Amino acid sequence: MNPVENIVEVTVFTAEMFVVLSPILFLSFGIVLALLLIAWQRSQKMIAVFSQVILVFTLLLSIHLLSGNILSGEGVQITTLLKVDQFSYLSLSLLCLSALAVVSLSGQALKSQIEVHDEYYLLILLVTLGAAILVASDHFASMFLGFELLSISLVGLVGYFREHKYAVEAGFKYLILSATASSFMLLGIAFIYSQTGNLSFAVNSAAMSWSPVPLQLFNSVGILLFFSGIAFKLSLAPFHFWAPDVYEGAPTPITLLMATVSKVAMFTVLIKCCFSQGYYNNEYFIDVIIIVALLSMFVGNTLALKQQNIKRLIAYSSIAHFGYLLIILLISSEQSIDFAWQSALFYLSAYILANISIFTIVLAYEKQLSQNGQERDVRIDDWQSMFWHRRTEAVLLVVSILSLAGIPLTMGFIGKFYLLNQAVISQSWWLVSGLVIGSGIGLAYYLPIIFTVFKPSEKNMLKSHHPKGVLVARPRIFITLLIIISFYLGVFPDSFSQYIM
Amino acid sequence: MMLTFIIFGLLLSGSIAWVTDNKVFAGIKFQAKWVSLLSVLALGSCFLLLVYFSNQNFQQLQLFERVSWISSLNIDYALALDTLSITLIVLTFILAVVCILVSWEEIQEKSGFYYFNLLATFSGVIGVFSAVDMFLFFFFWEVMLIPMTAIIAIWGHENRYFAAIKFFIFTQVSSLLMLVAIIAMAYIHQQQTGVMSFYYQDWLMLDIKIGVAQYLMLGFFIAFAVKLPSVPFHSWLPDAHTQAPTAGSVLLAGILLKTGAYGLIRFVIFLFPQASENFAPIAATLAVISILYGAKMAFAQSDFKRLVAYSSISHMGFVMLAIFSFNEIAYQGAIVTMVAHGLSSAALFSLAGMIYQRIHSRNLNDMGGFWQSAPRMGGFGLAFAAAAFGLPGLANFVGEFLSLVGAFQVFPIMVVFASLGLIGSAIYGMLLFQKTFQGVPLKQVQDLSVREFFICGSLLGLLVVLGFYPNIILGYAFGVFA
Amino acid sequence: MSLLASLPLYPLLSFLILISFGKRLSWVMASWVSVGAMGAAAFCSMFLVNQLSTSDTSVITAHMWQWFSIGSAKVNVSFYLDALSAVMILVVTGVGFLIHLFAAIYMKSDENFTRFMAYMNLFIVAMLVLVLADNLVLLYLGWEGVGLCSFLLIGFWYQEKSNVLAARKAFIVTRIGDTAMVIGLFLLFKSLASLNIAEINQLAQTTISFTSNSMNAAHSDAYWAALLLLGGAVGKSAQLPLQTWLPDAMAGPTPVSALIHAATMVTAGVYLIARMNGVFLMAPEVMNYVAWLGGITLLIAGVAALAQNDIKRVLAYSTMSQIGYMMLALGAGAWSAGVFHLMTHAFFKALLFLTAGAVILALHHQQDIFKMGGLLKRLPVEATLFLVGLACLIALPGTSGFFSKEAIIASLWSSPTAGPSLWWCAILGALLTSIYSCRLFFLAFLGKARFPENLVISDHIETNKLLRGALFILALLSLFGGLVTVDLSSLFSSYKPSVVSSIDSPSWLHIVAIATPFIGIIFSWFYYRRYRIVTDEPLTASHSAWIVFCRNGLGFDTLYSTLLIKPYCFVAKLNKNDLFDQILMLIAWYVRIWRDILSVSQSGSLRWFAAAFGLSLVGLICVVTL
Amino acid sequence: MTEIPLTHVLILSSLLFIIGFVGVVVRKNTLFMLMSLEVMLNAVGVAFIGAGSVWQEADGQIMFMLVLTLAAAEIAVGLALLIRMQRRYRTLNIDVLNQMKG
Repeated sequence: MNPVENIVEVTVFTAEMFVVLSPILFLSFGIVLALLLIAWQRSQKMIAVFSQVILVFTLLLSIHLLSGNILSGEGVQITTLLKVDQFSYLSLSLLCLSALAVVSLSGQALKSQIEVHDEYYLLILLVTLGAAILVASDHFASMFLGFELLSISLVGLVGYFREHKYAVEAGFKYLILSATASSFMLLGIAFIYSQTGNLSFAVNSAAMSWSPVPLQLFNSVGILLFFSGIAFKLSLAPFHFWAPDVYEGAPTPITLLMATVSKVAMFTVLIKCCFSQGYYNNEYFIDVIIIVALLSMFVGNTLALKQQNIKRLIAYSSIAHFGYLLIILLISSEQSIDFAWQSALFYLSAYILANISIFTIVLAYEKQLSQNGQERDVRIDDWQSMFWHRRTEAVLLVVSILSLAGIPLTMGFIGKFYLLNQAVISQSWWLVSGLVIGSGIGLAYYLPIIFTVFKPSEKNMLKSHHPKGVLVARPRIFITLLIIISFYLGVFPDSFSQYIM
Repeated sequence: MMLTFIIFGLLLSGSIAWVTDNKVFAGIKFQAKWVSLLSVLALGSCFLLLVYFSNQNFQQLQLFERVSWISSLNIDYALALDTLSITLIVLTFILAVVCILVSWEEIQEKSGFYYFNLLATFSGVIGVFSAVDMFLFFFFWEVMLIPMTAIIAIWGHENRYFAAIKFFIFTQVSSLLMLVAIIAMAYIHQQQTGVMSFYYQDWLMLDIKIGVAQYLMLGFFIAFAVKLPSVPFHSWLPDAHTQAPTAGSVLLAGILLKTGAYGLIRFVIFLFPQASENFAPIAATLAVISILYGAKMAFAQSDFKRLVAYSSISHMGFVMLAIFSFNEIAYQGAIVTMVAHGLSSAALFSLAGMIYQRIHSRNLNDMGGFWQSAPRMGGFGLAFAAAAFGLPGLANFVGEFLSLVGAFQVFPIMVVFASLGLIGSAIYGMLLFQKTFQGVPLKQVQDLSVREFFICGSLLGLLVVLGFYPNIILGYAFGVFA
Repeated sequence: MSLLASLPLYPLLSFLILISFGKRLSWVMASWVSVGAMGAAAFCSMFLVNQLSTSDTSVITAHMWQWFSIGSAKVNVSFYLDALSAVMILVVTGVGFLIHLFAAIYMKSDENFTRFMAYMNLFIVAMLVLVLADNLVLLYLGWEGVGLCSFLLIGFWYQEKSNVLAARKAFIVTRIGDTAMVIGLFLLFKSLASLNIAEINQLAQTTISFTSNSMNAAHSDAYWAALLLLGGAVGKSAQLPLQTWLPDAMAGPTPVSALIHAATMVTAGVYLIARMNGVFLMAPEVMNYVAWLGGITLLIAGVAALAQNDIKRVLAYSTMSQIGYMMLALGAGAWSAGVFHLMTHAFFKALLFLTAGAVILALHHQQDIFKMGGLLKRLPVEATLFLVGLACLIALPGTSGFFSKEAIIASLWSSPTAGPSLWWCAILGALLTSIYSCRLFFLAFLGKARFPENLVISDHIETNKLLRGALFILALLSLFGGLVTVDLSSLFSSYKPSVVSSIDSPSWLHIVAIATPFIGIIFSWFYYRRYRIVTDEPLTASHSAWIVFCRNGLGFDTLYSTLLIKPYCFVAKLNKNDLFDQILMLIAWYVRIWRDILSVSQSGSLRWFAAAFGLSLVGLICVVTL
Repeated sequence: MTEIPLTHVLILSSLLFIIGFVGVVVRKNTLFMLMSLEVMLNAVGVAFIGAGSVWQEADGQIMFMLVLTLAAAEIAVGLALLIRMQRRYRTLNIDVLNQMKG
């Protein structure tokens, strides 16, 4: 592959590419408009509504693109940097959905402080933009750009509430650790680049087979370093140490943002890179994936066992869930890529839906606690006898916990079923047993939550302990909508997967 | 269409019972228990009508519904019935009525939600007995767990949470193993015939190498061995029984154990005949161990319900021994024992519930001499204890006798050890009866009320009728094996 | 609905009436219902017996319905009456009727009288089903029913702990026997593919695979089947290995002991062996075991009876020894002699128990013979009746006991499966019988009155004509029962195992047999002089170690409790909370340990997190490259 | 000037990288941690330049420029957090920041 040839190629920016890129372009244009809006008139409500409008529009655009047959088959390559297919746009719509949820939920959390929080919404939009670039990227450079945009704006958001006692600590932990991780990733990219001479995903790295063994060593180490950077962001097992502390320290909407947007984007780019680069037949890489997956399943579930703080528990359970998701990377053959994408996206949407619903309830209780004058995180036993006081919230919570645990009647189960399908077909028996034991241990901390929700309330618990409504404008409809979606997709997953077909 | 109507009718009437619990509509004061009782009776009778009027030959599986559900994996919603599942569904309906009657006064607070869970479990169980698509079977298998755990966890006794978690994790992890086996089978089907299918009939046509079939059979076997508690995996049952409310234990012992046995017959013996043939000696030894171990542990218990729970382990050991002896007679014995054990353990647990309502304790040492003040309860107690240790004239004897006669043809020595279980059952049966009803009367206990008398009477009537004329089941279910 | 099918219905009907109406029935009503039902059953069985004698095929059958089918073999609820079961139903209903009559009076004062009579009727139903069953499964139903009723009746006064324990012991010991019998049934079905009694007896002789030793087995199927059936019989008839429950069964009311533990239930074992003679004939070694078992139990029971001081326990041990005789007869192949002795024994043992009951009632529930004495003068009628009973027990010439016991003893010497040594056993047994009978009589009726003076003796037999009539009938039956020659030989196949040449019995056999009872009487007249003469020095049961050892059944109880009961309880208590449960809880504990270790790793210090990042990376590289 | 083989460049950058990493792990003062972060990023820059020169492509240099901008952005945010930490905890010692445990 002589390097001279690819300079001549002239990248023409056709109209079709423009249409395909419209959601990302609209999003970045929206951010610029938001900046101008702040300059014109600083009002918290204005900026919140504006960012919601931008997100809704990006979501509509990407769904329109999805349902249309523009992105058929292989997907559209826009310059060497980006390549968009229906899978990446599905994850883009998932990202916009969760960002929308974060923005609408954080309206309440911000009221407690005095000054206007317009940069909070800006940073969230920047995070979504970074994630969008990641999702669409097909080149190490664009991936690096998206990655950095994502992490640095997140650092700003994590330490946003200055008065919280852990804000500085969480901010610093996230900053330094994500900086180390990105430098490790970059070193990896550098090593890969030095061996393959090509930074784009599209070119299959089979070319490296001819280079002598010591150089090949650099390439494998490079892949490993690259994977470690991504594993840090996905908080997979050996690199998971930052997640619980940062999740606990960050403000709750931002924890939701981190748990959903950044993880989904990172995982999509990991799948894109692995499938296009054909890493799945590099047996070093497969061993690493198996080890990391097993570790994170075990560590994630075990650490969550006696955890009382909800945010830390969600952190640990997300470690475990992304451990399960790694099974997707072990596809055995070329043609099962589509099915792998489908199961990954289904599982991710189930995970996102569950997290959004849990965080809506956590935020509602947090607001109630702050009104009762207790400035602390929500603990599991705050939710005691929620079922007998606030029935709809309790049903939502139970459904989402069941979905995380992977019990039938919920989306989580169908997701887990797809994963198990994938694992059995690729005959990786280690991961199958890991999944079985992991979900066994997982039940040991999911079930107590459900039982506390059903516990009869002791005398001292006053009724006002349970919040009136959730923060969204009309809480009842929002919650019942979430319940219906998770039940419906749990029982009739076909309606979701025909989107992916 | 009718079968789906029955399954989801139960679920629907459960939710109606929950919503309309003690509210007044159009002048009638709706009570959850009445709504659920009437709906169970109605749906039960229309199930009988369905079976009677469809006059298909139920010796083989008769398909009732087949609708595509998840098209990407070719999973469809398929229900079918044959004599085995019909017998067990009829047993489920009988025990459903018993469950509702038993929890008539016991459950006072949150009764609407209680009856919802009860009916949801029934619909899950009927789904399990009639599902023919393996994924649908697994779906119903898990769905019946959730309301059962809710019943144990919310209305149970002192450390109910521990028991509920243990029950859930045991069954869930083992059924995940089954899910792996199901997916592997579907994958093999795809390799052999090009299309992935979860349909039971297609799987029967598959021929799988013995090596692979061994592991697949093991995957299914473990899931059902946990549910039919055979010894190494049985330790969830005593906890779940002692902590569950009366109807919960009746439901658990009467029906949920039968799903394990049903699964063994349908998905281990029929699906992997060769592999289970080689596995039969091990399974038989497991069965004998669970018979003897169950009897020994029952003798050592001082809690009424825990004793009866261990006795169920011992009885289901007989069923497993009969199933794995691949003998026509033993197979009939297994069916009769399942039905008989369902009735007799349901009766013993309702008795335990009645005693608990009177003296608020399950400990045998606080009981004694109840025969003095409650002669009718004593009479029924004696009859049900007799059923437990297989007194001829009651249904259990016919079942055990047939199973052991059949199994003797195949495993003579094991059956000799299994019959030691008969002595063991006599010992704990006597212990149970004498500790509660004979001896120095410690407390005055009020005798059976009309409702309780009806429950015990009907169960005893069924046991005696089946004891003296078991052809009702045998004539009907015979030939399933042929 | 043939007459035979209706026979068990009468007592069943009265059982249902008594149970359903329970307390509301007065004493008169209840006794009328129960005794009336028994009367009807007795009358019906007498009618059946002469119908049998007139009928040509010498068998009456009545088929009700098909219970269930094991493979091709049909197991149906149907009755089969031939000479053997004719004798049995006569004994059961006849003696049963008389005992019910006595029980109605004896238990008059008890407040749950109806429940008692209900259980007695249920017992008769079960016994009739046992005796009339035409297949082994229905026989097993009767067998277990009888076991359950004996449990209920022994533990009738369940307030006292001792009765409860005695009832449980009786039930469990007989249950061990029943389990052996069930296994026998399985074996019979496996080898002969049928459970119908007539077919089995007929097939046993013809199928070669049943009788010959299969290649590696030490014994043939017939041997094992016979042995297992023997196990069942031994359990029910309280023979050697499982005989410890009978003495404790005396805890029940006296009519119960009379009916169950003298006349009917304990003879069920003998009936089983007699009925299944086809199988036993095919296994001569087992018949030899039966004979030896009978002989040894005979002696043990005799010795134990010598050391008892409770009137009912003496009679219990004497029953055990008399059944030993019957077993001896069956073992020796003298089937009709054994059954004949069964019949006569039922009469005089029932007489003995009932009179003992009358005496106990008279002395206000005093059962210790060392507290009685000198009753000949105070209760002359009971004394004479008791003397008649003892005479038959000792087998004085002329009494029915003499005819049946002589028949057995005569057949012993030359029978192939028994032999001279067993004959000497029988003779020694007869000697012991006469000694303990005389001891019992002297202690209870002769000598000084040892009960307190002010005790008013209410002599029921005087006051109640009905009772006196019943006891007189029994006395007549036991005296002249022997004359009724019942020839059952036609029933039992004349197959004689010609394996051992039968040695001809010497002529002095009869003389010795007749003389032994008198020798016994003379010996005890002098040895127990102290008991029978009126002296004022106090008389108490001796407590020498040897006598106490004999008193509680020659140490079998302690043997079994140390060998079986204590280890079983120990193992049960040891593993009270379920070994397997512990193992699985261990896994949960292991996961919790790992949780604590890992939570230490979450120390929260940033520098550790960064270091962990590098360490894990290096670790991964090493693991992957190695 | 003689051609510098690629492996030497890569080894140099790895060594520089390890020095930076050790700096982050060992140093107590937060400022020096940020500095060692810079060292790590520059090490990556060296690697990119070396790789780019081997393949005669501009990609390496473009990537290095991107890395520089990243470093600048990170340090800006880092220093902002540093000031907040100084005002809150009156010290720059990183070990103060370990309240969250378990």
